Amino acid sequence: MKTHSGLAEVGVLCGAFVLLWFAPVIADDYALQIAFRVLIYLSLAESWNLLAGSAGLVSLGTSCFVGLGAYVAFGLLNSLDMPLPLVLVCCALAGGALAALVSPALFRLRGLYFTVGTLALAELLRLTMVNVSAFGGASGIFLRQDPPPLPELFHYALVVALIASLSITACARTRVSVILRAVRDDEDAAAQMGVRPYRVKLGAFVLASALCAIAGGVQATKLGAIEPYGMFGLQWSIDVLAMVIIGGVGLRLGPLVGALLVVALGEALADYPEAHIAIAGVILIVLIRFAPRGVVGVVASLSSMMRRRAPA
Amino acid sequence: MRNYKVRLKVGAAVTVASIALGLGGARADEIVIGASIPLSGPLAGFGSFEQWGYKRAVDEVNKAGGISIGGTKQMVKLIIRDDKTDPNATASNTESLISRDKVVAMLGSCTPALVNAGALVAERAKKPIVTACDPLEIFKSVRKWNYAWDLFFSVPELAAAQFKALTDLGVQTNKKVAIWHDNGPDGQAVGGAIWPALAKEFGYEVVQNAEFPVDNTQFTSIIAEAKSKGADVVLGDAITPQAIAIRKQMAAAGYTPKVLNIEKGAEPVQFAEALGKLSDGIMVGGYWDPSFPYPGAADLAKAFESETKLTSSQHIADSYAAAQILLDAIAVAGSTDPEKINAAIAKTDKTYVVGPVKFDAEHTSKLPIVSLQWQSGKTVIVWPKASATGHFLFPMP
Amino acid sequence: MNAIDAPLLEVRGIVKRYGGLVAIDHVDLQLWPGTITGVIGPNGAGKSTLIGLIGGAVPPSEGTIRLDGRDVSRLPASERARAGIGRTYQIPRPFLDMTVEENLEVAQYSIEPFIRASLAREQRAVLLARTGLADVARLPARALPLLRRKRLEIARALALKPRIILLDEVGAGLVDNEITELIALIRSIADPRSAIVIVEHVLRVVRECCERSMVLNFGKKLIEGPTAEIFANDQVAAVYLGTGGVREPAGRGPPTEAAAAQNVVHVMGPAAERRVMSPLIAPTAAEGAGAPLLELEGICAGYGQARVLRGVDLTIGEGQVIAILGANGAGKTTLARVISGAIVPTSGVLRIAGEDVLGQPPHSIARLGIAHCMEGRRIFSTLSVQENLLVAARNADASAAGERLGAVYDLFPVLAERRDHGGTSMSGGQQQMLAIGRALMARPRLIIFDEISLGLAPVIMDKLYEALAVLKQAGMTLIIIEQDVDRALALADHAYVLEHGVFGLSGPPSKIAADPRLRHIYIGTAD
Amino acid sequence: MPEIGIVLSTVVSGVLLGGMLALTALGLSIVLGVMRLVNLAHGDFLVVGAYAGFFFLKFTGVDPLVGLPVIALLLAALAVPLYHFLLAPLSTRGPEAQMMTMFAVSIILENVFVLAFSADTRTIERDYATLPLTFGSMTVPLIYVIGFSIAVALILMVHWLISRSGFGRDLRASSADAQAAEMLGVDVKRVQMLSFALGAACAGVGGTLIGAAFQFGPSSGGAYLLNSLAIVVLGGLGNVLGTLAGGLALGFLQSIGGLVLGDGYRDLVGMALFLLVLAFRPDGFLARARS
Repeated sequence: MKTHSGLAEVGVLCGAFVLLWFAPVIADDYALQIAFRVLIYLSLAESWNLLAGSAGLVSLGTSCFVGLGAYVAFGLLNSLDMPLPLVLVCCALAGGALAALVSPALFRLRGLYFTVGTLALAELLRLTMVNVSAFGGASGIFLRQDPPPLPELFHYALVVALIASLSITACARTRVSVILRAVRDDEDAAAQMGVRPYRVKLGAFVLASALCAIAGGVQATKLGAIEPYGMFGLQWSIDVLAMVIIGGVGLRLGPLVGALLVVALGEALADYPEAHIAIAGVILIVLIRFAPRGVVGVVASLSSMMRRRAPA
Repeated sequence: MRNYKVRLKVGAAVTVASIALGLGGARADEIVIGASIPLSGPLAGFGSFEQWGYKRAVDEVNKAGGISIGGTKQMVKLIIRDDKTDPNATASNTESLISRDKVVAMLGSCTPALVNAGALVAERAKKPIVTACDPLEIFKSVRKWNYAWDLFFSVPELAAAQFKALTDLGVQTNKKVAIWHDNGPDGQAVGGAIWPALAKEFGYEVVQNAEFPVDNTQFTSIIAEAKSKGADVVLGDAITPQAIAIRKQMAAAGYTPKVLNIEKGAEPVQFAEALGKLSDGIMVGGYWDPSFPYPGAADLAKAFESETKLTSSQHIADSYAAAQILLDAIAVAGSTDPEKINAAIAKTDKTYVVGPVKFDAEHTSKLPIVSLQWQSGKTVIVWPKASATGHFLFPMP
Repeated sequence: MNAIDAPLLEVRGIVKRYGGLVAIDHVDLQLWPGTITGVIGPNGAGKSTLIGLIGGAVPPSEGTIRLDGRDVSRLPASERARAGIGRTYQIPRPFLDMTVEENLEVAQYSIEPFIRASLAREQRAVLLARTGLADVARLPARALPLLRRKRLEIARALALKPRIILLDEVGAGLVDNEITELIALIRSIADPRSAIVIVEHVLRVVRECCERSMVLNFGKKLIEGPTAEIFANDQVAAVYLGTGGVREPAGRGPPTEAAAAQNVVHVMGPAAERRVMSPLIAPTAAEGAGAPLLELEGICAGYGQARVLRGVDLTIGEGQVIAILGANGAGKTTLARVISGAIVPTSGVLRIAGEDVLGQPPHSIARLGIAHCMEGRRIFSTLSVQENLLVAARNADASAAGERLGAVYDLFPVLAERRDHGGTSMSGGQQQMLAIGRALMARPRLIIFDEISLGLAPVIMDKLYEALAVLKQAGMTLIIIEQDVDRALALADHAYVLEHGVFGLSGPPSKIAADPRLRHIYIGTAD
Repeated sequence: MPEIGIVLSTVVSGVLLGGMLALTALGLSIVLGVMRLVNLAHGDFLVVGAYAGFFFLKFTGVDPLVGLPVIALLLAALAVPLYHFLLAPLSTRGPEAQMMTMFAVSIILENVFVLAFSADTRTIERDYATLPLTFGSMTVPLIYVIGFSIAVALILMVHWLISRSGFGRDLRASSADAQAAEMLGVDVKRVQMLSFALGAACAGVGGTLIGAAFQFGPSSGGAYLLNSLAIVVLGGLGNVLGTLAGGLALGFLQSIGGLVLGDGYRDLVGMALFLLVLAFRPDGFLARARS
C-alpha cells in the first residue's frame, strides 16, 4: 500500500512536471516569473524539510549553499563556459562536498548548536567572498554571456524542483523513510535496530545541500549578477524556514503550500512598500501561534472534521 | 487522502493567482511606470530621497494634465516597490513590475549592486530604465546597454576633483596622502586605481592605501597606521555608516589630518547630523546643490524641506531629473511603446535641474562635479571657485 | 541442555563504572544456543546496565564480550545489532509515529537494505503473527497499550534475526494474565540457534521461562544456577526483601560511602530530636483543626496509553509515617508524582489540608508544604551542595534558611564538609543524603521519599533510615515508597501495598509483613 | 610589520572593545542558557537600547550613561509582555517556533525603526565618545575605556546575581533540571520570564554603549547578533564570566587579525574562530577551566 501511494505520488509529480513543462506556451511572463520563484523556493524548502522533517536537523545555513552554488556556477560559466546543465551538476557536487566537509564539525553539535553552526558557516562564507577580491569582493561577479531566456530558466527550475520533490518522495515513501524517521525519533533505539545514525544524517545533509546549491546556481544564472550580501544573505535561510513553518513542518505538502503563500504574500504586500515587512512578521507570528502544523495542518484537520461530520 | 491533497494544490494555486491578478493589471487610460528602490535595509536612506524625487516629477506632470498619448491626455501612474537593499529583491521586483504591472518604462534603484540587478532584468525584457545613483564607469563595465540609461557623475572626475580643488585652493600640506576605501565597485575603482595614479600626477606621496569591506565597523588599525605615517591628507571612500565610524574613530584616536575627504558617505545630511561639530571641514565630492544655476534647483530644495521638514540632499535632484527625463521621453514619443520611448530617451538633450543632460553612446550622461565642505552642519561649495558658495575651511579643525 | 563446545556469547570480567559508582563489577556470563537465561536482582543491582553492556548502548570500562569468539566489546550498538544482538527496552521505546509494521521495517531494512519487498512483507507477517500484533500492523505504535508495546519491542528485536535476544524487564507493569500471555510469547520465540537473556523483576516470568538464572546484587554476581534452586535459595529471598544487605560485609562499596556512613548523626531521644530538627518541622496544625493533611479519593492516572493508577484512596494525618510498597511498575512513583502535582490525574480528588489542589502546578503544591524527594535524586549538577539545599528554602529569610542549613548539616555532617563541592561530585549515598536534606529545607509538612535506597550499599541504607527515624521522632509526616520492604515496614505506622494500580493490601506493618501475599507480590511464589 | 605603538594601541583597544562586545552578548547568553532559545531579535534589542539612549539624551538632556538604569528598566519592561504573550505559549513546542517568533519580532522592530526614526544612521553625540586617551606611544579611545569599565562592572554584577543570589540559584536550577526545580517550589515560567527581561535589560545597556561608541541604524542589529553568538559560544552557553572571557578573546584575536590581515578580516577571523570552537569545544573554550 505504501509503495502504491508512493508510485501514485511519483505519478502526480511527473504529471505535474509534464503539464508545467508546457506552461511557457500559454502562461504570460508574470506567471512564469512567479512560477520560477515558487519553484526555486520549493526546491529549497523541500531540502530543508528533508533535513528537519526527516533527519531532525534544524538548519539556518540554506543561504550558505545557495551562495556557494551561485558562485560556483558563475565561476564555471565565466572561466570555462561549460554548458549550463553540466555547471549545475558541479554546483550539486560542490554543495554536497562542502556539506560532507563540515559535517564532522556540525554533527558534533546537537540541536541548537547545529542550528547556530550552520548560521555561522553561512556568515563565514559571506565574509570570505566579501574579502577575497578573486571572488569579486563586495562588488560581486557579472555573468559574461547573456542568461538564457525565461522559459528555458523556468524549465531548469522545474527540473530542480522535480528532483527535490522526487528525492523527498524517495525519502518519505520508500524503505529509506523508516530509517530516516527512526533516526529522527530516537537515535539510540534506531542504533539498537542496526541503523547507523551518523551515516544517515550525513546522507540527508549532503543531499539537501546539493539541492540548495543547484537552486542557487539557477537563481544566480537568472540574475546575471551576484554579490555576497544578496547570495549569502540570511534572508534565504529565513525565507525557507518561514515557508516550511507556514506550510507545515514535516508535512509532504508543507513546502509547496508554504512556497506558494510566501511568494503570494510577497506580491500582495509589495503594494505597501513602507510596511510590508512588519505585516509579514505579524502574519508569521500569528501562524506560528495558532497553526502549529502550518496551513496544511489546519486544512487537514478541517477536512477530517468535515469528513467526520459528513456521515452524521 | 489524496483528493484533499489535490484540493489543497488547487486552493493554493487559486490564492496565489487571485492575489496576483487581483492586484495586477493597469487601466487602459494611464501610463504605468515603476521603480524598485531601497526603502528598508542599510540603504533605506537613499531610497527615501529617491522616492520623493520620483514622485514629485510624476505629480508635476499629472497636475499639468498628464501626457498626451496619440492625442489623448493620460495620467502617469508610478508604482514603487521596496527591494530591502537586496539585489535578489530588486530583480524580482523589476520582473513583477514588467510582467504583472505592465509598466512601459522604469526608474532605477540606488548603488551599483541594486541598480545593475534591476537594469539587467529591464534590459532582458527590452523595457527602458532611466537611473541615477550608479557611477558611470561601473554602469558601463556591466555590459553594453540598449535599454538602460544612467545619469550620474563620472568616477575619474569625482576622484580628480579633490586633487584639483586642493591645488586650486593652494592649500599647504606635507603632500603625504592616506587612501582608505571600501571594496565595493566604486570604492575599488576610486581608491584602488584612480587616486593613487592622480596622487603621483599631482605630486603627492601615497603613504597608505587600505581597503576594507563595505560593512566594516572597526578602523582602529587603519587609522593608527595613517597617524603614525603622518599623512596630512586623508582620502576616504565609504558609505555613510562607515564614514561616520571613521570620523569618530579618528577623533577617538586623536588623529586630525589637515584635509579629510570621504566620498559618498560624507554626502547625506544624516552624516553631519550624526557627527555634529566633528563634521566641520570634511570634504566630499558633490554633483548638485540648490545654489546651482539650473532651472528649479532652489525651488526643488525648498519644496523638499517644506514638505518633509528634512534637510535636502543631492539625491532628490538626480532622481527628480531621471524621472523628468523619462516622462519627457514618453511625451516626445507620444506613445507607450517601450521601443519608441527608448529612442526618445536616446535623443534627450536638455538642461534639467542637475544641468545639461545628453546621453553618450554608452548610455551615460555626466553630472558636473563640485567639491563640497561641511561647515557647521551645512555643505558649502568650495570648488570650483566659480560656483563657490563659501570659503574653504583649512586646516580641518 | 544441548551440548555445544563454544558458547554463543561470552562475557568475561565486564566492569562498568559511573564516576565513583561501580554499576557492574567483574561479571562473567556465558550464553549457549537454545538457552533462556534469567538475570534477577533488586533494583539498582545493575541488571539493565548489563543489558546495555551486551547490547552496546553502554561502553564497558573493562572486560570483553565475545560473540561467536569475535570480540565485539568496542563496537557501537548499531554494529552489534548487525552482528545479531537484539534487545528490548525496559520502558518500550517504539518509534511512536510509525505504524507497527514500519517499526519492524527499520530493523529489516537496516540489516538488509535490498531485501525483496514481498519477502520482507512475508517475514513481517510471520513476526507479527508470532508476537500477536497482526491485527494492529497498520496502527501507529502510539496507539498501542503497554503490553502491545512490549510485544512490539520483542518483534523489533526478532526482526534483526538475532542470535542473542536481550529482554529487559518485559514483565514490568503488566497484570497477571498479561504476564501469562508474555510467558507464552517468550517460550514461542525460543529457538535452538539463538540464546535469550531475560532481566526481570516479575520473577514468575523467569521461573517459567528460564532453565538457568543468575542473581545480581550491587553489580556483582551473587549466585548462578538452575532457576529452581535459585528460587529456593533463602539468600536470594533475603536479597529481594532487602535484608540481604545485612549479610553483606559492612563497609563494602566505595570508601566515601563508609566515611559518609560514619558521619551520620546517631539517634537521640525524642526531646533532642525536636530541638535539633525544630527549624525543619512545620508547626503542626492546631489540634482538631479539621481536615487531614492529605486526602486522595479514587485517583486514576497514567502516561498516555498506560493506565498506572486505577482508583487509589489514601488519607494521611499530621505526624503519620506510611509506607507504600509494591513491585516494579505497580505505580508507586506515579502515585508520588500525582501527590506533588507533576502528573494531573485523569480522575479523582486530591486535597491538601482540605484544599482541593487537583491540577495545580508542582511549585504551588510544594508551597503548601509537600516536599518530594524524587526517585533518582535529581541533584542540580551546576549547583554546589549548599546551593542545592538553599534552592528548596523557598519561604525562608536568610536567618531561617541558615537555621535550616544548620539542622540539615547536623543530620548529615558529611554535607557540611562538602558544602562547596558540586552537587553531583559526591558518591551516590551522599547525593541521596543531599536529596533528603534538600526536601527538608522547604520545612515541609509532608515529605514523600521515593526509592531513596535505590542502588545504595546496605550500610548506607541503614544510615539513611536512621535519619528518617530521626525525622519521625521529630514528628514529621512521611510517605515512604520502597522496594526494600523490611526497612520500610520497620519505620512505618501503616503500610499500603500497590498491586496493578490499586491498594491490594494495607494495614499495620506487623500484619503486612506477616501476610503471605506480600511475598507473592514480590517474588510470585505460591501460585 | 607596523611599529610597536600601533600594535599596542590596536591590541589594547581590541581587548577593550571585546569587553563592550561581551556586554552586548550577555543578554543573548542568559536567554540561551536558561531558555535554550536563540533570540534572533537580540540584535534589535541592542538597537532599541541605542535609540533609547539617543532619545533619552535628546529629550532629557541628561547623559545617557547616567540614564542607563532607566534604559535597562525600559527594555526589561518591554521584554515581559513579549515573553508572556509570544514565547510562553510556545514553550511546549520545538525550538523553531520560538526562534521564528523572535525573528518575526526582529523584522517588525526593524520596520518600525525605519517608519518611526527614519533610516538615518545616528550616534549618541557625547564629547567623551570621541576623545583619545594617550599613554606614551599608545592611544586608545576614551569611550572604549568607559564602555569597558561599565561592561565589566555590569557583567560582574550579573555574575554575582546569578552565582550568589537566590534568583540566580533558581535560574541555574531551572536550566539544570526544570522539573526537579518545579518540585522544589521554583516557578520555572516566572524564572524564565525574569531572565528574558534581564537579558533585554543588559541588551539595553549594551545598545546605549554601542550608540555612544559607534553608529547605529534600523538594520544594525544583524551584525551584532552574529558577533554576540560568536562570543556566547566561545565562552560557553549561559556562562556569564565565560561570556566576558569570550568577548575579550574575540576582541584580542580580531585586533590581531586586523593588524596582520587588515581591518577587513576582523569579522572573518571572529567567525572562523567561532566555528572552530563550536566544532571542537562545543561547551566553550573555558569548559575545562570551569569544571
